[in-house]
Amino acid sequence: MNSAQMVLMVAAVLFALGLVGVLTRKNVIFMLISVEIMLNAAGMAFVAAGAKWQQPDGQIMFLFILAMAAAEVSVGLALVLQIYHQHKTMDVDRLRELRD
Amino acid sequence: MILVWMISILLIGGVACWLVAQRNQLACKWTALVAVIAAFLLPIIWYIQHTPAVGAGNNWLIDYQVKWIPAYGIGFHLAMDGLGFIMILLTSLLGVLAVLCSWNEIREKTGFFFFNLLWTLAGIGGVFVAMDLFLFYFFWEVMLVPMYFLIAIWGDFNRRYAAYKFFIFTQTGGLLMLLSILALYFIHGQQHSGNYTFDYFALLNTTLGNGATARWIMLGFLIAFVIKLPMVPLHSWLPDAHSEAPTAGSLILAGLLLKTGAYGIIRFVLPLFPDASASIAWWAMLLGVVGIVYGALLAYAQTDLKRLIAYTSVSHMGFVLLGVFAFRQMALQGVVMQLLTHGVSTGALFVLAGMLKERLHTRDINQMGGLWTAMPRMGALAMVFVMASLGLPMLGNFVAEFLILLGAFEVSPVLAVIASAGLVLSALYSLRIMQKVFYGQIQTITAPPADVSPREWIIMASLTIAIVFLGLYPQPVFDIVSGVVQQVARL
Amino acid sequence: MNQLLAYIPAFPLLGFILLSLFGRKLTNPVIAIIGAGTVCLAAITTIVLGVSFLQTPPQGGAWQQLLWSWFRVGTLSVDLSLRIDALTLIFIFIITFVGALIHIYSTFFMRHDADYARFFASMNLFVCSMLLLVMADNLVLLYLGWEGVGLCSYLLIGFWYDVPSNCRAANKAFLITRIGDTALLIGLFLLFKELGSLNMGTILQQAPKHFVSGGASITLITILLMVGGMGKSAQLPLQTWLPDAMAGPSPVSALIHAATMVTAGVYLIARMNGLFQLSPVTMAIVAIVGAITLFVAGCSALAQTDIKRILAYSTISQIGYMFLALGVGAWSAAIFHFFTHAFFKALLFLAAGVIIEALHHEHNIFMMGGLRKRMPEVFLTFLAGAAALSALPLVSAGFYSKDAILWYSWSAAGGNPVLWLMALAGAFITALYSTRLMLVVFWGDMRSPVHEQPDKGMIIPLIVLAFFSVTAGFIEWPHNLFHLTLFSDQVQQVLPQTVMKENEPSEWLFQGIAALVTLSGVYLGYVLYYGKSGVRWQQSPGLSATRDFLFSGWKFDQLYNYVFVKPYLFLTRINKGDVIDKLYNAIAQGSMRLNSWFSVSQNGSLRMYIVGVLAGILFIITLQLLL
Amino acid sequence: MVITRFHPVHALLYLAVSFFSSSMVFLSLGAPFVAALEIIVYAGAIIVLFIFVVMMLNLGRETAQQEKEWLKPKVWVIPAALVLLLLIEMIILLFSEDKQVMQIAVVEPRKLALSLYGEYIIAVELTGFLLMAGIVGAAHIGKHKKTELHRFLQNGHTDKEKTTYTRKTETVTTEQTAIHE
Repeated sequence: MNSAQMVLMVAAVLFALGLVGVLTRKNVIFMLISVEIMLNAAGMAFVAAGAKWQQPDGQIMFLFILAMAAAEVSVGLALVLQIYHQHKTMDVDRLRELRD
Repeated sequence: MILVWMISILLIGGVACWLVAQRNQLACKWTALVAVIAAFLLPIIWYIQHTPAVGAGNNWLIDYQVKWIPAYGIGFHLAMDGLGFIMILLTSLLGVLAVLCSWNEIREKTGFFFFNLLWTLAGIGGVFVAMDLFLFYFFWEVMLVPMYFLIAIWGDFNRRYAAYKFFIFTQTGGLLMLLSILALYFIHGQQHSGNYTFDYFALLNTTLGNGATARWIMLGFLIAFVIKLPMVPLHSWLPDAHSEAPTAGSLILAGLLLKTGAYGIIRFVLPLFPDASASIAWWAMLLGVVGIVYGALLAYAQTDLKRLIAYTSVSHMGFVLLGVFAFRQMALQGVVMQLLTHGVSTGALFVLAGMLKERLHTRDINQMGGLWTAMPRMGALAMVFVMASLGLPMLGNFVAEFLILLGAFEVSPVLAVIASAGLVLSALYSLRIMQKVFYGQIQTITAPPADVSPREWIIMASLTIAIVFLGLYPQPVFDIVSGVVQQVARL
Repeated sequence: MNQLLAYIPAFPLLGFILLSLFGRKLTNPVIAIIGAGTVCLAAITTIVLGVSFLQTPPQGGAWQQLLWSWFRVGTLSVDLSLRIDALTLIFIFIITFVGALIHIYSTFFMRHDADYARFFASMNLFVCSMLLLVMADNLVLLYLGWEGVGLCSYLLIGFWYDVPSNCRAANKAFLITRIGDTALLIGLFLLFKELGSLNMGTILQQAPKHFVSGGASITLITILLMVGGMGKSAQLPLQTWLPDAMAGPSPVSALIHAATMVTAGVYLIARMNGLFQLSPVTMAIVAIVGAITLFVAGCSALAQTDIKRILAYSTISQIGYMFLALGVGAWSAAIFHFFTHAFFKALLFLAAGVIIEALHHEHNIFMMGGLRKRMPEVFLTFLAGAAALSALPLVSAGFYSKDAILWYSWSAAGGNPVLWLMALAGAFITALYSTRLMLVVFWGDMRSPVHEQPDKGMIIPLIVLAFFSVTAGFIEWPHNLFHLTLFSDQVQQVLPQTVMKENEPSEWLFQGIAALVTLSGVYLGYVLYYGKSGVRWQQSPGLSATRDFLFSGWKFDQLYNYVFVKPYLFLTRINKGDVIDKLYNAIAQGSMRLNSWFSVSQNGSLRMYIVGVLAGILFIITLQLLL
Repeated sequence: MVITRFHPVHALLYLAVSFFSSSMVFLSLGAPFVAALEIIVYAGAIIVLFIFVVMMLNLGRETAQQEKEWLKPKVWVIPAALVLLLLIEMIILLFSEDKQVMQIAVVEPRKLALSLYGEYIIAVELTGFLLMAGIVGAAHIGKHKKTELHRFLQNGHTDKEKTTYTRKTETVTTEQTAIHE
């Protein structure tokens, strides 16, 4: 048991929690927040791996994930705004337009 | 060079039509007409200049070759022999007629229609002269896609279904052919120490023998071509496509597109895989005969005029398959003749069906009847082509079918006899057309439909002259293709 | 003289082209001149040719003219080339001469018809095709003419196309003859396979060397050719189309369905005599078919009430005689019967046409009657024709030809007492129904008023034909009566001489019996029908049933209907939608079904997707863990 | 805690806590630059972004009420079980690896920057494009869509949107600068 493995475990737990969040919440905002957690977990795993091999690549990947997360959040939240204005709800289950 | 000119006239003409149509519909039609007439005159002028060479049945009258993508051994190689010349002539003739017969029929998106029409024609023309397999495949696709649009946009009520079916069937075949082409390409490359090429003449030297590989590759080509032909279990796209397509579309489908299949078999399957194709010859002939009888049976049952004619095509194309795989000079000459005469006669029947539909707004033969009273000229014209379709001597189809059967009889008397029985069945369905449409009491309540207009006269008269000429003096055609046929028959 | 050959078919062809292109713009007299004139020109050409043929017979007994090479492929070479020898000459004489008379007649007969031009165009085309048929020097060209006459027959039977039954009759005629044609075509293939040529001269020359007499292949070939002939000549079992074919105008029945086209089968067999002689089996079959046909058709003629159907069945029966003669090897007798039959049967049809028109399109003989006084010219000419048909001794052409056939059917090498008896019975029946026809139509009470008297133009051809019906027989006398054999002298340049049995019985005896039988037939008819109208048939149920059976032509139509037509229609109907197409549609529908199953999962619920992804990941990881 | 809160703002606060702690983890892994970025971007920019949205949409007590109704055991048990399974498997996978002791080495920002603009230059540029696309996309989506609206949904328009739009762009730009520092 070393620290990298510990960190990876933490990352896995975080990822799992994020996933549970995405799966259980109906509110789009909460889902987005959960996605952020998952992304963070993934980044953490990268950094841990990078540290394990003593390479900067892991951190670089984290940077990219960070950038991506930022973009995703901005677009996602813009969509949330639109959805809320149009549908007056945040419930994903009621937003199903592809239904059957 | 003339071949390049011909194809590019059609391609450019098509684009020009599209552009012009934005301004003026009539000008667009004239542009199309001028383009197809130019494309028709080119080979004729060329023929007049080179008559002795062509008539002697020499091989490879024109050979035009430039590099296209040399890295992969792809060349822009066009060549024409007697067979190609005949098919080009048929293509350009029917092209002119197709433009003429859609003169009034197409009222919307005229420009795009003529664009598609001309591009299909260009593709067909290209297929008949491309001597590079990659280029061949290219033209093969060029003729399919515009045809799909012709059916899907200007077709009848059920056009979507028909267009999809047409496309899926032919595309399946096309992809199989592409696979086979690639397989052949690699096998040839390996055999000739890395000399990878798509050139037809180079590939002819590939030795394949009669192994499983050869058989599979051959089947890939064959399936593509017999779908086009069509052979019986693979024919079901044809009635739908034919009956739903606009008149010009049906004309081109029946007159030309089906011929590309037969052409492909004669040009590629037999020379490239002589042994492999000989080993399946009997089965192919059997399927041809099945096609003859089965198509005739189905044709008799139809009530939709265009569908009926479409099934007669299935029946007639059975003769082609029978003749090709008989491997006899006579039968092959008959096949070439059948390609021509079927193109003319069935094309004419489709044009007639189109004219009737324009007047009566129906294709159901139960709602027609007694039309001879109203349209004696059209009745007489229909009689000519109905008789051609049932193989009356004096008209071209007889010569073709006679030679095919005569050639096939030497190989397999039983099959030839069954095929001859198909002639009786052909009489059944052909007479049904006359009886239901032109004989009997006139049924239309409204004013009787008008007889043939001058424009239609031109179309029908040229087809009639062609079919009678082919029936009474077919020798020039036989002379022109004799070189090719002898080569293939020797295999 | 060679160069004239092409003109004979070219004149009618010219007429056809002119009439079909410009027919609608021309006035009736012009059409009549073109239509009848071209055939008359052909007839004149024929007569000129014939005279010079008789005066200076050509080298080898035939003239030939090559028009152009039709097609040459590999070893097959087919030319459009014409050939005239004695046999052909007889046929083209009948075709053009009788044809010209019928054309003249029809210029008057059809004058009220709107489609005057179409009628003459078809008639001209018919004459042209028929001429090509008999003048062809190879079998492919013969087949061209063969199909051409079939086409014209179809066009003319269905001439009044607005009546559905006419169209059905036309279709039936075309289809049934087409069956025979196809057999003929297969025969041609077989011949080509065996001999490598389709030129008649070559075939006849090489056949004896190539085939073993009585061998399987020659028998097959000849049987196929015979079936072809049977289709065109309406012999059993392909005879059912001819009675229905009477739906066409009367001149058509006279020209096509009595004088010329239906004898094409006779021509074919006579022309291919070299082949048929090599196969005794086929010869016997031809004779038997002929004998049965003449009897069956004769019986049917007895029961008919439609004047034209009586004549139609009688035509079938008379062609049966020709087949019988061919079968027993009496070649020249068959051709001679064709020769006389053409005159008297054309005459009978034309006269029937006059009567029918005069009585407002009344076809039923029991609605006629008493016409002897009202239409004396028609009566006299009809009498001449009927006499020839029933072969009244000495005074009619029919006697000479039919008597020869009767005689040969016993005494020729292929002859047989049974055949003779059948032929004799046929002769009796013929006499009976001819008498019945005469008596019912011309004697008794007048049941329909005569609506108009025929034109002179229609009577003249009748008189000419009547003259020939009486005198045409005089060019060939039975050997024992008077040795004059103008006809067989000519014919036997082409056809082999009839081989007789040894120790043949006396010909006198046979002539006596034949004459007696004919006269007794006439007498029986007189007894049965004179002064009464044939109501007596209905009185006995047995007789009535027989009459119905005969009336329907021995129920052949019904038989075919059940054996061929119904199953065919059933087959086509059930498969109208194309089974194979269904298969593809099933594939398409299967994938659509699959699609709809999958699209349930495509429901837009985000969480479902994620669960799907999760399940996939779980599955993969579990898999890795377990393996 | 983040995923179980009913009130969005509470959840966001817990999220910030989570980010801080993971930042500490990074620091302990020898990645100070990343730890700093984590705080600045995640805890700073992104959470601010969320909070803006929450404020704009005026999500408050009734939302929390709603969430309470939605978050029933029967909703979350099955996913949670599945995820638990996944977690177990992942941990098993982690421990099935070879257990070598890891040297924790500090990777300096300098080294990071060198390799970032060295071998990963294309990826950096692509990320730039991605952010650009994010900006443009967010701006486009946040725009007034009067004409393009689905006909069933046209009632949902309010005046609020104008303001939303402007603020949106602002936030995105701040975030961009944060990243490119």
